[in-house]
Amino acid sequence: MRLKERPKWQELLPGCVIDEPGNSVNYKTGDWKTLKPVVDKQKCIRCGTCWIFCPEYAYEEDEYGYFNPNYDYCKGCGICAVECPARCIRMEREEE
Amino acid sequence: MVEIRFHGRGGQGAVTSAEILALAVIEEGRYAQAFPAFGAERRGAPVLAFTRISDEPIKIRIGIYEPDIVVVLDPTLLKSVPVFSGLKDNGLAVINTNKGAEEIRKIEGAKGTLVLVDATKIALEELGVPITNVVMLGALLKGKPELAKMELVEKFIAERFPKLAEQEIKAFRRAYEEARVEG
Amino acid sequence: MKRVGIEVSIAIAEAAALAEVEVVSAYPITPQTHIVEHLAELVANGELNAEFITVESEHTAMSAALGASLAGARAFTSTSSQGLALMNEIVYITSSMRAPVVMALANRSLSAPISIWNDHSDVMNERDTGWISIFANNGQEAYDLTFMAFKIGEHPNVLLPVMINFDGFILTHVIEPVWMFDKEEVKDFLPPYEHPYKLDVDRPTSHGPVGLPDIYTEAKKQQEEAIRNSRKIIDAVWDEFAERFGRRYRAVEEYYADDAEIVLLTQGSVTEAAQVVVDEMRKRGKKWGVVELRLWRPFPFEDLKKVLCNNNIKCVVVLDRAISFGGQLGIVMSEVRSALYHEKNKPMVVGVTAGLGGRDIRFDEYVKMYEIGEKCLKEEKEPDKVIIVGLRE
Amino acid sequence: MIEVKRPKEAFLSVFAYRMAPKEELFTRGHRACQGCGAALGLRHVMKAAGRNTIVVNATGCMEIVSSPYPYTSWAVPWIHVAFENAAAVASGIDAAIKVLKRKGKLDPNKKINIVVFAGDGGTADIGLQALSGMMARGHNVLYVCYDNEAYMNTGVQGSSATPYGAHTTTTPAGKVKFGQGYWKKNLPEIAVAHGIPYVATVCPSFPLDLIRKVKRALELPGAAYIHLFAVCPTGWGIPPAYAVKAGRLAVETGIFPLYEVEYGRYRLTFDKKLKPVEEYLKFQRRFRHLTPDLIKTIQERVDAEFARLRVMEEATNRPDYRSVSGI
Repeated sequence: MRLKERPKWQELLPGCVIDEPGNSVNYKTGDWKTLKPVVDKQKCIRCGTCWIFCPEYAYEEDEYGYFNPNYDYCKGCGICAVECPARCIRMEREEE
Repeated sequence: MVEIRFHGRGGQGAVTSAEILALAVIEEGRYAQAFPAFGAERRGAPVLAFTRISDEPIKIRIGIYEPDIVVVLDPTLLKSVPVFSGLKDNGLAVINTNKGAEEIRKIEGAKGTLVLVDATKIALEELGVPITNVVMLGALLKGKPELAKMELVEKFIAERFPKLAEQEIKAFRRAYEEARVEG
Repeated sequence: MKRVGIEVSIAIAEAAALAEVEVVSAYPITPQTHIVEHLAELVANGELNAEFITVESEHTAMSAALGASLAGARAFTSTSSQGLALMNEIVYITSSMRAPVVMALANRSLSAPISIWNDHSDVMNERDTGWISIFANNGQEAYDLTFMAFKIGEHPNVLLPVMINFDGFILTHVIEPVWMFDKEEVKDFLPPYEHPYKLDVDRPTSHGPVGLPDIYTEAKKQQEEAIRNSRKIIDAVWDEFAERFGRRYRAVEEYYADDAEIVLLTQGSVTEAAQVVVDEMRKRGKKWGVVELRLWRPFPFEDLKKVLCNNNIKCVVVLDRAISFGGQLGIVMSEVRSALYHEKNKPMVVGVTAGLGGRDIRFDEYVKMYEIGEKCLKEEKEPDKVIIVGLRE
Repeated sequence: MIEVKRPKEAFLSVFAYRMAPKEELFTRGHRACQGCGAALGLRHVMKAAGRNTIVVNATGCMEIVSSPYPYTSWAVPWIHVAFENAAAVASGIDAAIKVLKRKGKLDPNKKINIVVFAGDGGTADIGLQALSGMMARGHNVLYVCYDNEAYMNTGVQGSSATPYGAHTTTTPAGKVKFGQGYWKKNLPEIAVAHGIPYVATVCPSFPLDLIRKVKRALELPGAAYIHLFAVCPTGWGIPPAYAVKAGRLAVETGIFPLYEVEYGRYRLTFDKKLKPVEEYLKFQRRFRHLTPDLIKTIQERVDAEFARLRVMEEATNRPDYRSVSGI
C-alpha cells in the first residue's frame, strides 16, 4: 500500500510496518550536494569504478556501457572523482 | 480438610512424599495440593513440604502452620527442628526413629498420636540408601488409612521410581506393617 | 478432558505445547524454571516440534521470541522478576511491533534485598508496556488462560503479546488437580498462526522503522486503540471456550459482590483465599465479598464500575501486592479509585498492601483488611495512604 | 616453509568491477552522510547476499538512515528492534525458519539468508553478549559488524572499537590525555574463539574481496562473522571524497588487515609489504594530535599484529592442522 509521509493514525499498518520494499527511491537526496560529478566521456573507459564505489549507486549504466550520475540521488561526495582510474570525472559547482 | 507437614532434609525426598500422596488422592477424584516450602535450602538443610487433602476444591495456598499430621523423615531432625510446632492436640506425628514412644514423648512439645517406624533401617535394607520418603508414606497410611488408597499410592510410587518400583513398594509395605501406632 | 494431578508449572508448559508453540526462547530464573525445563524436555523427546533456544539472557529471550514471532512462528517465553525487569526494553518493543508472543510470568518480587518469593512487583513494573495482561488464580486457570492467550494475541484484529500472571511458588510449584485437554478436543479452537506482515522474502516488509515526531504520536495512538479493541476478542475467545469446554472466564470476577457491603479487590491466587475468609465470616454475619481484577490490561473500566457501583457495596478494599514508592503506594488501588472517579454511587476505595516478597497472608490478616474497610466506613474517611497489613512496627 | 594457498586475486583488471552483481537491494534514497563507508559496505554485502535474505539491523547509523517512516531503503525483509539485540532477534528468526521448514510451512529447499548489520558499538560493547550467544549456539546467521570506530549515530563517542589514540567526543585529546587510551577490541578474534565456521574482515574499498567473502560466509552452514571496516568521513574528519582511499590505506598500512578464517584456518587476503601507518593517520582530524612517539607505538602494535596473523596463517595451514570444527 502507498504509505503517506504524514498519515492519520488509522492509516498506519500495525507496528508501523512499511510494505513497499525499497521505496526510499522516492526520496531524492540529490539536493544535498554543492559539487556535482561531471563525466568526460572522451576519457571514460567504462570500467564501472564510479558505480561500484558510489554509496548511493547514483551511477546508472546506459545502453553503450557508460555510467552516468543520476543527480536526483548523487550527494556530491566526490568518491567517484578520486577513484576514477581514467581521471575522467570532475567535480563542478552545482549552480554552474 | 487434612493438612500434613513433612520434615526432611534437602535431597531426602520430603517433597516426593508430599507429592505422591497428593497424586494418589487426586487420582481418586478427590482434591489435594502438594508443595514444598519455598526456600533456597541446599542439600542437607532441613526442609518442609506440605500436602492438603480435601473432598472440596482447595482454595488456601499458604504454608501449613497448624497441621493435623506431621511426618518426620529423618530422626536427627528431632533434635534440631521443632517438628511438633503447631500440631493439633488430636494430631498425628509420624516419626522415623528406632526409639520407643516414651523417649519421643520426652521431646519438648511432643503431642498427639505417635506413629513410630525405623524407616532408615527399612530403607537401607530394601533400597540400600537411607532415603525414607516412600517408606514414611507406609507409616503415614498405617496411622491414618483413610488418607489415601494404598494401591493408588503404590501406583504413583511406581511411576516416580520406574527402575526401583518393586523395591520401593516393598519398603512402603514393610513400613506399613512395621509401624507402631502409640495412642 | 482428563483430570490429572500435576505441578502447575508443568501444566502451563503443557498448555503451550497444546498450542503447538514453534519457538521457545527462555532463560532460567526461579520460580519460572520448571515451565521451560518441561518444554525443553518435550522438544528433546520429539513430543513437541519446536525450536528451544537456550538464550544467554532474558533480554535475548524476548528479542528472539519477537524475531521468531515476526518471522511467522508461534513464540513463547517465560520469566519472573529480575528477568522481566531485564527484558523490559524489549517487552515494550514487542507490543509496539505487534508481535503476538505469549509469556508465562511466574510473579516474583524485585531486588533488593533479593527475594525469590512471590508478589506482584514484577508485573506492576511492566504495567504500561502495552501487553495484554491476565491473572490466574489456580492451576486450572493458568492452564486454560495460557492456552487461550495464543488465540487472543494472534487474532488479526489484535496482534499483541499476552502475559499470563500466576503467583510464583504459590502456584507454580504446587501439585494439584487440573483438567487437561487432549489435542483432538481443541483441534479447531486455535487456528494456525499467521502474521499478516511476517518477514517473507517473497513479500518484503520493513519492521521497526524510525518514527520521526511526525509519526510517533499516531503510532502510539494506533497501538492504544489496538489494545483497547482487543477486549472484544478477549471476551469472544473466553465465551467460545466457555461454550465448548464449560469453564467461564470474566474480566472482573465476583464472589458475593451483589449483596456485599465491603469487598476485597484482589488479583491472583489470594482471590480464592479471600473467598474462604468470606465464606467463614458470612457465617458470622459479615456481608463481605471478593472482586477479582482478572484482566489487568486492557483495564476493564465498564465491568469494574458495574460490579462495584451496585449501590450495596459501600467500601472496596484494594489489596495491592506491590508498592509504587513515593506515589500512592497502591498501584491497583490508584487505578481502581481513578476508574470510579466520575461515578455518582461509587464506594469508598481503601488501599492495603500485603504479601510482599512471599510473606503468607493469614486468615486473620484478610479479616483485618475488611475491618480496615469497616473502620473507614464508620469514620466516613477514605484514607489517602495505603495501609500495610502484616508489618512489624 | 609451507606454501600458503591464496585466493586468486580478483583484481585482474579494473574492469572486474563490472562483474559485481547488478541488483541493488540496499536502495538509494537513504540518508547516510556524503561518502559514507558503511552505506557503501552494506550495498556490497547485499549484492552478495541477494534477494532471499532477511536483514536484522541493530539501532545505529545504518538503521536510522535507511528507515525514516514511511521510507525504507530495504528491498528485502528487514527488521530493527533495538540496539544490543540484533544477534538475538536473528537467533529467533533462524529458529523460526528452521521449525517452519521442518513443518513444511516454508519450502525446506529454499535457502533464506539471515544477515545482521550492527555497528561497532552495537557489537563490541552493548551487543557483545547477544552476539556471543548467537555464535555459541551456532545459528545460521551472518553477522556483519560495520565498524566506523565510534558511536557515530549519537555524535562520535568512543567505543571499545575506537582505535588507540583517536579523538572522539568522549575520548577527547586534551592537555593530559591523548584520546582513546586503550587498544581496539579485537572482535574477529573473539568470533574465531567461538569456533564458528567462518570469520572474515572486509573493507568496501576492496569490493570484490568483500563480495566473495560474504558469499562464502553464507555458503557455509552455521554462524559467520564479518568485520566490515567502514570509513566515516564525518566522524574521522576526512573529506568524503577520500572515504574509499582511506579504507584502502587502512588495509595497505596494516591498520586493518584483510583476512579470513575458515574452520579455524587463517588466510591473509591482502599480504603485501605494508606502508607506514603514518600515511593513514596523517590526513584524519581524529589523529592530528598524535605525537611521533604515539605513532611509533601504533606502528609497533600494527607490525606485531600483522606478524601474528602471518604466524597464525602459517600454523593453521600446516598439513597436520585440525581445527576445532573438525575440518
